[in-house]
Amino acid sequence: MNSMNEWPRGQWLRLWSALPATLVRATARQLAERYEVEDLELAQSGLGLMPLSDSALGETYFIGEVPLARSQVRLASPAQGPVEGAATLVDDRIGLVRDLAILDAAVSARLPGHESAVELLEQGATVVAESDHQRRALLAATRVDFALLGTAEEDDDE
Amino acid sequence: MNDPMTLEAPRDVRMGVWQPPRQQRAFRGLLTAFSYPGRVVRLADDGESATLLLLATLTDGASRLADPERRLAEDDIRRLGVRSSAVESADFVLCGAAHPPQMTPRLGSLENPEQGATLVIQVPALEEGIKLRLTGPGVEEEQTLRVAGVDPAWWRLRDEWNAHFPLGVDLILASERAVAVLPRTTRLTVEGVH
Amino acid sequence: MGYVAIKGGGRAIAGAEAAMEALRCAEGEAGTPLTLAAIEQQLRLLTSRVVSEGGLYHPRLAALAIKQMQGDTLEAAFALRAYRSTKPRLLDLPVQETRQMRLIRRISSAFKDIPGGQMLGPTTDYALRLMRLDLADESPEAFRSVSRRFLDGVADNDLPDSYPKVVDALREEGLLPPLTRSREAAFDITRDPLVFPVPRSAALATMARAETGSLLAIAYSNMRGYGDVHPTIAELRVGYLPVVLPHPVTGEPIEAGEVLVTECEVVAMYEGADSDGPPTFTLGYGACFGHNEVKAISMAILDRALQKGMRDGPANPSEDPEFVLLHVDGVDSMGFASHYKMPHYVTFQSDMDRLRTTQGKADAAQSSQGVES
Amino acid sequence: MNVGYELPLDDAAYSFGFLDEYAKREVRRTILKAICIPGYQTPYASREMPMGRGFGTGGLQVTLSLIGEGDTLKVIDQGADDSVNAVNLRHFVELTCPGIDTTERTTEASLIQSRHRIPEVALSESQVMILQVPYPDPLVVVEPSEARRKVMHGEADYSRLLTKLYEDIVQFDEITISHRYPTRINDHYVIDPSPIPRYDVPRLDNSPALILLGAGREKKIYAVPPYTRAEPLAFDDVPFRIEDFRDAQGKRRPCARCGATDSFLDELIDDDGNKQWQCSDSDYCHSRLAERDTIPGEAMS
Repeated sequence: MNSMNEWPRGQWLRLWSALPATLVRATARQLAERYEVEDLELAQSGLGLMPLSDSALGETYFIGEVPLARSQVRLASPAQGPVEGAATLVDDRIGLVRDLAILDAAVSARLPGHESAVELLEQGATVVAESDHQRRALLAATRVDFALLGTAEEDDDE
Repeated sequence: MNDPMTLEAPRDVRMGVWQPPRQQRAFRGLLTAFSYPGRVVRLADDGESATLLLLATLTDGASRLADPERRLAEDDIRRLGVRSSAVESADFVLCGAAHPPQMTPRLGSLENPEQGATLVIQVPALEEGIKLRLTGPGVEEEQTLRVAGVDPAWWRLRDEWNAHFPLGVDLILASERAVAVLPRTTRLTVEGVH
Repeated sequence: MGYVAIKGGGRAIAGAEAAMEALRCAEGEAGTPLTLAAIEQQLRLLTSRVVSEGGLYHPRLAALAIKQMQGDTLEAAFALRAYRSTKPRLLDLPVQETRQMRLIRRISSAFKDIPGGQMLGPTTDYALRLMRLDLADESPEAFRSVSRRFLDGVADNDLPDSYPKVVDALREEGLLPPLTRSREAAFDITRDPLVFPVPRSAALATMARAETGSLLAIAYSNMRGYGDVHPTIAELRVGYLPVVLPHPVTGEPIEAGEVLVTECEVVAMYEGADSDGPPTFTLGYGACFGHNEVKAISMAILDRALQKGMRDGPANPSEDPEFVLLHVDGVDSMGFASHYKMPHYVTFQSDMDRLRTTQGKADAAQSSQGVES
Repeated sequence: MNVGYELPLDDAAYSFGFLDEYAKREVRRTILKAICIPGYQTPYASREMPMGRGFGTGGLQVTLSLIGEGDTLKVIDQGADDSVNAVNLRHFVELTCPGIDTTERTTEASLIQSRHRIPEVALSESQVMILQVPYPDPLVVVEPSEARRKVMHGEADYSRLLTKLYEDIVQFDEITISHRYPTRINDHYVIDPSPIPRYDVPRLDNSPALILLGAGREKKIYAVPPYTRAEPLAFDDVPFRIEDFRDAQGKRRPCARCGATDSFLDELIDDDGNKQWQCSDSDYCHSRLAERDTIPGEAMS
C-alpha cells in the first residue's frame, strides 16, 4: 500500500483525471460489478464562481466561473459495510465524475479490487510528472539574472 | 435548493410541486391572481397544497422565508432551499389568518419598494365568509372577494403598512387549493365595517 | 432604398446562416477542418482571450466558439457567456490562493533579482517582429518534433512548485500597505446589477471579464496623461492555479483541477498618508483567466486609478468607476452596437411625423410674417 | 483541458426555456413585484441570452419565464411577424420550448412578444403583452445618476421632466417626442413605454390584458397591470397627439393593400420613388384582405 501513502486523497482526482476517461470508466465498471452503487446525490454538472484573494490588498473578488461536475456515491460492501466516495471536478462530464466517485470510495476503504484504481493513480502520476516537466522546462530555459548581466559571464547583452 | 436534480429525497416527492413544468403552470395561476386582485384562482391539484406549491414556485436559495408559526415541515423547508429568517427581514412571510404577526414585515424603501414583503396568509376558506369590496389596478369596476376566518386586525394592519405607496406589503390569501391576491395598490372595504 | 419593411425574414435568416457556413468551408476540397485541440493549443492566446472575456474557464468550449464564430473574439466570448445562462450554480468555491500557482512565466520590472528568480517563460517581448516565412509551409514532421526537442534540451533542474510574491517582500520591508483581508463578501456581477457606488470587488470582477481592447484603451488614456498612475510592474506571473475544494465526505482539501491565470501587481508612487499610518507605495492589481498580459497590466493600472477615484472622486475618465466599469464589457457594448442594424422604421416613421409637424408650424409662422422661405 | 478531454456531447441538450430554473424563479418573483408596483422599474439579474443585448433579451427572459405547454406565442417586430428579428426570436423559443405553439394571428395568441408595436386588434384578459425595452428610464434625459432618479421616481417628482417637455413647446410650439412617449401609470410612476409610436400609447390605458416590459441590458422589468390608468404626459394647451396620417387635403391615408384607415401605417418608397402607405401590423392587414376576399361584393374603402 505504499502507493496509498505516496498519494494523499487530495491528489487522487488530479492523477486520475490526467488519464483518458475510458481507462477510469473500465475500472469503475469492474468495481460497480462487485459492489452495488447507490447515488447519494444525482451526478450533475454546472458552474462554480471562483473567488480569489487579490495579492495586492488581500481583497476577495470573483475572477470568473469554472465548469464543475460532482457526484457522491455509496458502495455496498458485504465485508466492510457501506462505503462513501465523492468527486468534484473542474469539468463537465457527468459520467466521468461518477466513475471517479466510485474509485474514490473503493480506494479510500481499500475494498477488494481497489488495486486497479491504485494502478491508475500510478499511471496518472507519470502523466502529471510529464506535464510538470514541461512547465519547469519553460522556466529553466528562460531563467535570467539581470543582476549578472553585463558581467564577463554574460556579455552578450548591452 | 428547490431543484429536482439536487434533491436527496426519495423519487415520489421529487414529482409534483418540485417539477419545473408544474411550477410553470402554478406561476401562470399566480400571474392571473396578481393581475386581477380578488379573483379566486385554483392553484393546486388534488393532493397538492396551494401554499407549498406557490412557495416552491417562487422561492429558493435567493429568498428569505419567515415561518414564525412553523407551518411548514422541516423536510419541505430543506427542499425549498430557502434561507429562514425573522419576519422583519423576510421576503416571504407565511402566517395563519387567525393572528397577525407581532412584527412589522419589510415595507421596502422609496428607492426600492420591491423589497416590501410578500405575505402568504393561510385562510380556512375562500369564496365564503365576510365580503371584501376591492378597487384599484387590475379591477375593472369593483371586485368582491369572500374570505373566511381572517382576524379583522389583519385589514387594519394592512392599511397601516400600505399607507405610504410605493412602500407596502402584498398579500396572498391561500386556502387549501386556491389563492386570491391583494397587492399593495388594492383599496379594500369590508362589507358592513366602516 | 429607403426604409422598406423586411419581408421573407425567415428565408433571409436561414440563407444568412448558410452563407456564413459556406464561407467557413470555402476552401472546399483543399481544406481541412480545424480541430478544437488545434485551436486550443496553436491559438492558445486567442483561446485565453475568449475564456477571460467569456467569464468561464472552459478552453475547449472557447475553442469551439472560436471555430463557430470564425475567429470573432467578441462573438466567441458572447457564446460562452450565453452558455453560462443554461447552467445552474453547483456550489460555492472556497477562496483560492494565487501563491500556489504553478508558474510558466514570472518577471519583475522593479528589481534586477527577485527571490526565486526571474523567468521569461513563453513570451514575444524580446522577439523581433519579423515574418517567419518557414512557418508558411511547415511540415507536419518538423512541427511534431519541436516540443520534444525543446524538452530534451532542457535539464529539469529542481525548481520549486510555487514561488514567493515580490509584493510580500516589499510589504515585509514596510514599503507597501499591509494586507487588508476585507471581511465583506465579494460582489457577484453575474447576479447583482452594478448600482454605483460599487465595492472594489465589483470593479475587479467586472475588469477580469472585460474586453481586452476596451480595458487597454482606457488604461492607455491614464498612461498618456489623463491620469497619473505611472506604474512599475512589481510582478507579472502566468501559471496554472490549482482549484482546491473540500472533499464532500471527509472535508479534506482536494485538487479538483487547474486554471491558467495571468496575474499582475503594479506599484505606484506613494501619496500623502491618507490613513494615519506612514506613507507607503500604492498598489494596483490585475488578473484574468488564461494568458493575457496586456489585459492583466491594464486592469492593474485601472484598479489603482479607480481606487483613487473612489476615494477622492474622479479627476479623469480612467478614475471614474461608472465610466470605466459600464463601458468595458464586450458583450454589452458589442450587442448594443449591433442592435442598430435592426429595423427601426416604426420609430423613424414617428420621428418624421414630428419633424413634418414642427416644420409645418415653422413654415406657417414664417409665411405669416411675410418672410420668403 | 486535460489530455484526452472530450466535450460531453450527450448531455449538452438545453433545458426547457433555455434559462435554468433559478433564473426563471427570479424573473417570476420580479414580475409579480412589478405588477404590485405599477410602472416601477424592478431590478433583476438579467442573464446573457444567445442574441445581442438590444435584440430583445429582456422581453425574451420574461417570455421564457412565462411560457409553457398549452401556450400560443406570437412574436412581432415593427408590427410584422416576418421581420427578421421576430423570426429569429420565435425560432429560438420554438427551439428551446418543445410543445408550445406559435401563431401570427393576434387573436389566437396567449403570449405576444413585440418590439416597437402593440397590435391593432384589442387585447383580451386571456393574453399577456410583452414589450422589449432598450431604455427603461424616462428620467435619464434630465438626471444621469440612477441613485437620484430612483428617489425622484419614488416621490413621483417629475417636475424636471415636465419642464423639459415645456422647453420643447416654447422652442417648437409642439412636443417633439416622437416615440417612447413618457406615460404616467396609476397616477404615480412615469414609464418609458418602450419605442412604441404615440399611436399605441392609448392602448396601454385600462387594457384588459397584462402588459409586461423587459429591459435586458439595463436589467429592469416593469408592468402596466390590467385595468390600470396609463396617461401620456401633456399640457392643457398642448395636448398629446398621435401620429398624423392625413394627406395634404386632410384626408386620412388608407393602407395601399387592405384600405384600412384605422391602423398605424409604414411609409414605403417603391422602386420608382413613389411613396406608398401600408399597415405596419401585418396580421391586421392580412386578415382584412382575407375577409374582403371571403365576403363578396364588399368594396375596398
